[in-house]
Amino acid sequence: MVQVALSLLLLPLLSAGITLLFLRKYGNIAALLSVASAGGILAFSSFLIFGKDSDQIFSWSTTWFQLSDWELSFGFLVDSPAKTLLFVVSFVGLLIHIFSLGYMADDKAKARYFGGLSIFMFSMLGITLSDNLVMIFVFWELVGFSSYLLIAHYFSTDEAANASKKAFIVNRVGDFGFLLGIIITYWTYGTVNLQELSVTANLDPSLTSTMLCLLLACGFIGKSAQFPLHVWLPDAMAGPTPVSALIHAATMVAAGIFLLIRIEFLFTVEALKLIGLAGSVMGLYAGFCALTQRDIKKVLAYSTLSQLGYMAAAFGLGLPGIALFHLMTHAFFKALMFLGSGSVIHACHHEQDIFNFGGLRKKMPVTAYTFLIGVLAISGVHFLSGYFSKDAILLGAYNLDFVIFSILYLGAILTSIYMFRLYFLTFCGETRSKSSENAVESSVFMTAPLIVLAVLAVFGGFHSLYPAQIVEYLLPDISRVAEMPHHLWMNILGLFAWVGGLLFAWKIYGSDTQSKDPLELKAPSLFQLSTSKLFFDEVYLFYVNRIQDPFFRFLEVMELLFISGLMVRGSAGVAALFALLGKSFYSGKIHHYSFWFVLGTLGFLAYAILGGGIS
Amino acid sequence: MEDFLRFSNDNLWSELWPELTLALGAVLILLIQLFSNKAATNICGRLAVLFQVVLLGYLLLDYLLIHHTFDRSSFSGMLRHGFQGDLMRTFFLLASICVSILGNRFLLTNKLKTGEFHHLTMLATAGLMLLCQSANFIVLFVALETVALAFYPLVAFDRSSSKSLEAGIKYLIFGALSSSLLLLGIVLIYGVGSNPGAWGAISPSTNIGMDILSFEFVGLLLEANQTNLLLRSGVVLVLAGLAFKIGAAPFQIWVPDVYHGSPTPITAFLAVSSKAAGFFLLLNLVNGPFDSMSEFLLPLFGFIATFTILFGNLAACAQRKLKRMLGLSGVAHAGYLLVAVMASMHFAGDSDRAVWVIFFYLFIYLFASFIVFGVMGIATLKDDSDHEIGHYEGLLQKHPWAAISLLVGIASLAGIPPFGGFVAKLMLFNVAFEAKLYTSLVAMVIGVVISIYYYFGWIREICFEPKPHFDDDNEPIDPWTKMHQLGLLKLLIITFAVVSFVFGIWQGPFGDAF
Amino acid sequence: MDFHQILLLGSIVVPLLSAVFILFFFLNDSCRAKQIAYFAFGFPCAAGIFLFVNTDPYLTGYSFELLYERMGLQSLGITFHLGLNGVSSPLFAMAGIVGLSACIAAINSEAKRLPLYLALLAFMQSGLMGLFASVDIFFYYLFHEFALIPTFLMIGLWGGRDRRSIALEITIYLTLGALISLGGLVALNVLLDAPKFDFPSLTESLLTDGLKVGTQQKIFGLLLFGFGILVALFPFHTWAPRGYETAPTSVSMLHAGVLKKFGLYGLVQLALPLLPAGGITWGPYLMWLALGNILVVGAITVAQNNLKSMIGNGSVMHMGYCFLGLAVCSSLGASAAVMLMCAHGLSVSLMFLLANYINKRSGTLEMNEMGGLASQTPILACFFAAATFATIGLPGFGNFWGEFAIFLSLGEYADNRLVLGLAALGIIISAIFGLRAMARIFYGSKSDELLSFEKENKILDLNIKEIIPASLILLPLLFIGLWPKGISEGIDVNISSRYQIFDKGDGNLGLPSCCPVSVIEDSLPESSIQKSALEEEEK
Amino acid sequence: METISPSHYLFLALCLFSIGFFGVLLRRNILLLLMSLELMLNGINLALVTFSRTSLNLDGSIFVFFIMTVAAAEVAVGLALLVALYKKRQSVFSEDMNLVSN
Amino acid sequence: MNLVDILFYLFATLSLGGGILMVCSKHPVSAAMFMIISLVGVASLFVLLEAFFLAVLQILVYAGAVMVLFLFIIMLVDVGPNAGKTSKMKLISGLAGAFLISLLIVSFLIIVQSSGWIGGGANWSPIIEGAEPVIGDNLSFSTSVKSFGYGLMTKYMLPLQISGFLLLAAMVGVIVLSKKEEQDTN
Repeated sequence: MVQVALSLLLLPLLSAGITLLFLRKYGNIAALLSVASAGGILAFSSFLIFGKDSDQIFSWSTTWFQLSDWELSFGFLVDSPAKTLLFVVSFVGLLIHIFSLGYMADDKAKARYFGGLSIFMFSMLGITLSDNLVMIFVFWELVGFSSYLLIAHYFSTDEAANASKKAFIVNRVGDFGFLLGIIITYWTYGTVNLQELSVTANLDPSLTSTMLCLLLACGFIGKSAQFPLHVWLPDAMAGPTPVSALIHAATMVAAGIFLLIRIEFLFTVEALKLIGLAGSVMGLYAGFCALTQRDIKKVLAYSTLSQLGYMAAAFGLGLPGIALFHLMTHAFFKALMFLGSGSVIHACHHEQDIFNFGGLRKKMPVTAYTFLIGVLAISGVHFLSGYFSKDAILLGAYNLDFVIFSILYLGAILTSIYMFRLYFLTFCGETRSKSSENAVESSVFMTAPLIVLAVLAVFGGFHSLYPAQIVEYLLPDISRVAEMPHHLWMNILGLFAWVGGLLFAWKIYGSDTQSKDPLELKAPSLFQLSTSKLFFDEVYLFYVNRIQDPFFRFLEVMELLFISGLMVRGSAGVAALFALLGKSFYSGKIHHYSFWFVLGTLGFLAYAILGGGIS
Repeated sequence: MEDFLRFSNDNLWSELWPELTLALGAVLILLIQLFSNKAATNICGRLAVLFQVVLLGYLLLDYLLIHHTFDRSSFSGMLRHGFQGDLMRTFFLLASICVSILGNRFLLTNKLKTGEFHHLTMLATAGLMLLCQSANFIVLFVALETVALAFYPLVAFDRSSSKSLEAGIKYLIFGALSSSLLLLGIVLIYGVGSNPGAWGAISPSTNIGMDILSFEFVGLLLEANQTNLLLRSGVVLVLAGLAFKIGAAPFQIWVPDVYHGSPTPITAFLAVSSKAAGFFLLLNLVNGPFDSMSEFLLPLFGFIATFTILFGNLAACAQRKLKRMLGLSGVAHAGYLLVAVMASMHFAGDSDRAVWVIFFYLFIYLFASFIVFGVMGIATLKDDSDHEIGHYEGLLQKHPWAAISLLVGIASLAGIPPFGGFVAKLMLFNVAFEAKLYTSLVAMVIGVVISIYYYFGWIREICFEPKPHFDDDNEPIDPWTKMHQLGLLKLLIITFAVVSFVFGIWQGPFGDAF
Repeated sequence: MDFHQILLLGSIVVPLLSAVFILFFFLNDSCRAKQIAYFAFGFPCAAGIFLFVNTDPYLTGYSFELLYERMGLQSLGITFHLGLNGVSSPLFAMAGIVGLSACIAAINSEAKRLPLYLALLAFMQSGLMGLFASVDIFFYYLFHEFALIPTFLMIGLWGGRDRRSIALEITIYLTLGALISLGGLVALNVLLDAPKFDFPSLTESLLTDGLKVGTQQKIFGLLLFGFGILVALFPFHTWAPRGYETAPTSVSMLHAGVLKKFGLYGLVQLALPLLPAGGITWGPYLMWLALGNILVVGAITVAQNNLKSMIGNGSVMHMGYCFLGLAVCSSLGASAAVMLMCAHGLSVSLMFLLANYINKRSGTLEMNEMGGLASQTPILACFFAAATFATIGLPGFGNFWGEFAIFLSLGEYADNRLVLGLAALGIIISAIFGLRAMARIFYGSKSDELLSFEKENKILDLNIKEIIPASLILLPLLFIGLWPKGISEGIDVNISSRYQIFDKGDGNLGLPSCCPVSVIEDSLPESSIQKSALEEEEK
Repeated sequence: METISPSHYLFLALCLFSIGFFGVLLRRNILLLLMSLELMLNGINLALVTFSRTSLNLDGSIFVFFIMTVAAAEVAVGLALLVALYKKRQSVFSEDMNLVSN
Repeated sequence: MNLVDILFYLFATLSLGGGILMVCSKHPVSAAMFMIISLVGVASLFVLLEAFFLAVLQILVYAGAVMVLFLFIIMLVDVGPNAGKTSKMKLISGLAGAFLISLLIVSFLIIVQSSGWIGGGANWSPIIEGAEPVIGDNLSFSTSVKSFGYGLMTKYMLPLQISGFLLLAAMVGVIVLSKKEEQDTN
């Protein structure tokens, strides 16, 4: 098993290394190697999931780093949530690798792209398998790094340059808290190993503190782009679309939720409540922002944010299993939609504005229908995958916390509105630009993953269809929710939500639409509010440009003035002054000099007369 | 009559053979100069060097093989010989050889008489040797004045230069002034000492007959009369006289002017030998006759040392004329050495460690100074006094060996590892710390840091590419044209550079001597 | 003298002799000088790595000891004593690696009067190797200064803007620091009166004799500020960025990477284990000064526009972490600081090396005038990204472990948590300046300046001659990052054995209570003595 | 015996010394400066003789002998210097001696 | 007040007055004259102190040789009074000098007074004729020149020889400084 886990981890690293060192100029070989490694990953991970003692938790560790009393081990912990994520990562990962073959076919820097993907797979698997917080942190940073690399794929555009920088720095802010959290956890519990932590935390509940939980949750906030660190994710869409699908929708951002699940036992009630509330608000807020986005990927990005808010809310409600469940289904349908959008973008020669699309359903049917499945799934249409997980969250919220429920429900309505808006604008109606007129269906490398994902988006909600190992962690919470009352009532409310959204979207966007957003004409103030995204970017920009940078420059000037100037130069100046004074004594005149002798003699005699301890 | 004859019993002239040989050699040189034809006057210079080298060789042989360096006295206790005195003899002889070598170059370029120069140099050296062995104030005074009277004409030796003459006059006036201070001090001490009523606790039976002006008696006298104002003033005035010699504040004021005007070899002679003699004398006094006054003198010394260090270094910073700068840096070095003297006063009875530090320092200072002055002596300037930092621009490109040797010399003076100067300073720090002279230590640290400015400012000129000159009208004359026929001087400079380096990492016999 | 000892001595002597050789015989033959230089730097590098591999990490004393009693002043206990221990051997190897890389960079640089340049660099290298190999404190100090003189000359001869005044300023500043620390060292030597002036003997005599708490505090203060100036402790740091900006690449690499570690090495090996009470007294103040390094200098780094001055400021900022590690006075913190020293030495020299490459390709160091370089120089961009991420502490590179362990050591006591929080802000700050530089130099569209430069000069990617020195540094950096245990073992064993003093802690003070080795207690409050007595009774 | 005590002589001697010193301070003429130095030495001589006479010790008197020798030699050298300088500069005033200065 | 006292005061006035006038006189020649007066005054004091040999030496060496040398040089260099160069600075420095010198005299007074010499702490003892010429390592005071001779030739042989060399050095020095330079003639 250890060998399997190790090779699982090393395979993508090896692929990345080989690509980086030898295959920089041979993009196609690099692509194949990378896809092969992704396939290998799937194989190895299924071996890990379904292996011999699969019903037991597999853990193994060895010392990696040791200083003083502190010992860090390099270890694996493959328990039930890990298995779920492992499945999602390796499976979706493979599909996206295959999709990339088509999508990136013409890209010059293919090797760099696939190398980056491999590094990402390596780090993501690392997070999944890690058995302690520090290791998680290590891979946490590494996924950030690979995300940075991949966002910056089109580095010669200023957009990508800024977005990659922003993504990493904002993530660092989250990691800052995470790091502090880990350190304080170590000194509180005496270990960072997850299993030992859970034991200790259960033994002595008094050790837990809300502060600590929130610090650890900072990691989640940064990586999962939750409020107030959500600003990087929409910008991160500057990267290639498959990357958005893999990293910024299906796996990496979800790692935040996975982290929460891993350390669930540390959380206090207050912390959970806070996270739940923040998550639900995020769900609503992101949906609101998504309403008026013109960029197809940004709509999806905000939708991702919103869905991540749902997961956080589920976790906050004390239903980590449901959160993981939604993570899984979301991975399927969101990856599906991103890949679909990728297919569209690819077909339309990198046109991303949805108002320049239209009527693509006829030109690229596979993409259109699979995309529709995704839209339906995310909107919570009954018996599609999204319905199960999302309804479970809503039902749980209804029974556990009504405030959260009402926010989430509003969010659900918004979800279906903006999703159908997206669908209608892109695929229905007439073509609105040249690039979309010339669009043709994408190659099989791209459509095949779409179809697979569409199937999963349809059936992925039936947990009983999955092998037991994968859904082991979900089951208790699913059955807990299933036993909750008001199930029917919730079904009806759900129906209202998605049908209402559908109708609303149809009313506004369904008919013939020009390049201007109809909502802007009908409710301009609302539109303004939505496009402004509640001024978060402006506030941050203001902070960076008007407060941080001037302050730093001010510090520089102060250093120049006080340390360099006053302290260093000042003392040199004083010395120079004395030097000039000393020099001025040397007039070269004998009668001036003899005064020194008189004064010296007088001084010596005065010392003899007055000084020196006459006893 | 027999009473008097008793005194001549221990007039052991053989004890003074190096001094006598040197003095006779000096006379011999003068005679050769007198009776040789003009073309052969160069012979005098070579003969002087050869003579002194042979003497030094014999002296060293004598010490190393025949080895009679036990403490003894002669001339009715007027001289005391011992290992330290012998060491100083070699020190002065070494310095004298260097001065002669430098002098030959100087005299050749300035077309001056060689015989008189070497005569005076050797006489001065003999005087310095005697000075360091004197144990009686009269001998001390007479030897001191002999040295001074040989120095006055040497400083003014380049008669064609007004600056040299002017420096000579200044040196003479202030030398005379300071020797009157010294004399007054001696007289006051004599005044008390000769009065049996003031002897106080000195037991008359054993000491009644001791020579009043001998160090030994003065020591006893001071011990018995620590608070006598007359004695205190005497002691302080004697120290004032010596402070002039070593260039310690506030009697340092003459230093830059005299160094500036005198011929380069004599500047070196003043900087090394004269100063070393002053220090040795000071050590002899504060650890000998003035030992019992240590407690009284230490604060005074502390003040002088601090003031000297800071003044010397700060004033040197503003100088671009090299000789003045070196003079002022010499003042600062005197300050450092004064700290060691203080330390030796602190370790009453166990002062050898500090004394050895001073010896080591002086030797290192000798090597470094002669490297620096030697290279300066190579430069051919219109006026020998006008060495400026600017003359050294780009020396590294023109003459690497000279530049590198000079760098070693400067670095050693500045106390930069791995050169001897650093080890000397380290030992100084060590001793000062042991003696708990914290204030002086702080002053030393500040002083060394300030000194980096002017030393490295010089190094900068030597090594770095010269700044572009904008006024092309007065293109500086290249002083580094006559580099041929250096011979001995080149050998001297390079040897000393190597020695400075070697002492930085391997102290050899000095390692054990402490 | 066995093989290892020959290597140890050789790594100091070979560069020294080569320098002399070049200076005397090949001053005008740059081809021959280059060949000698390869040997002069290759030997210490190989020897350093070989000795590092062969050092027994579980030996608390010194391996490969080499002792010449007759060299040095016996009265001060100075001997010529070489040896490597767990702390010094990685630094020793690091010095060798950076040295070789700097040498290749120098050979590539086509500087005027290359043989002289190489000779001076070899002198410096000899000093650097000697510095970490010295057991004797006098020679440790001497080698440092020995390496400093060439620095002065090289900055002055081959430096950039304002080189004349900056060379002098740096030298004065550093001499001040060196002298203050020398004061502390002399004080130690005098007060302890150990038979030898080296690390083990001093430790031994301290254990037997002990120093009063007040004395320890004073000496520690001297050492701290003396070394602090040398390591650019806030607010004595202003020399560093200015100097590195001006200095030629190889000098910046060696100075920032290796020579600057002198002071920290002194604090780790000497000041903290020998003067625990001093460490504990000064620790809290040091923490705030180190925060000054991290936050203030970090902020200033962000505001920099010149690439080299940004790297210089950044290196000063990261020195703050090392100081933090020392300030907590625990074996964890100290070992972490050593880890960071090793890694930082590599990463910062790599940065300077790459800055030089960038300068060659864009003709400027002002980041405003750059942009979009990555399209032509992908390999350079890769290296620069690696160096940047190493600098800002990405896991996988050595720096991360050092920084992380330092944070960890800070978290031990609740009183330090505020400091911990503030210090951790540094990871954000360093990310900001690192990524900004990356984006401004390599990403985005090409600047006008670059375009006009490109008209005259063809911009090529790194060639193999340039890749080798860069990868020479990058590989060990990755090695430390991926297998930290490789160097942490030796460091840990060595430091833990000498930092036991700090481990008997007293949580009430927020810091371990000082249990000074001394039997003489003059300023310890009575209550704490009683408390410790009570604790003993309880046990 | 007499009302004039050795102290009177001593004080007189010191006054002579001080006046000589004053001359060194005051006079710009190097010739007079040298004379003032001689005056100082005279004061010292007087003190020495006084001490020698008081304590009936001849050593002091012999010391005076040496001092006189030295003083004479010093004056000779000093005057020679002065004459040499005068030939060059046509001045014996200390104001004019500022060639060796900053 | 007996004769010796009167003589003391007379000679003291001579020497001091001569000194002061020497220091203050404008013309160098008159200064030299006052200097001679002062020196003669001191010589007379030597006589009062029964140091006859030294008194003679003082007259011969100082008043005779040295001062004549001075006068020669004064004539040779032909300098008049330092006229026209009186400036404010000179006045100020003169005043400052006077102040400092008076401080010096005051401190000398303190020293002399406090050490017990004034007020007859030590007093004249008569010279014992025919006493031991040598007491221990010291020579006893004597008015005879013979004692001087013995002392110089035995105990002070070394300093005497050194002063011989001293005079040689001075002589060579004077020659160096004043001999006509050969290159001038060439």
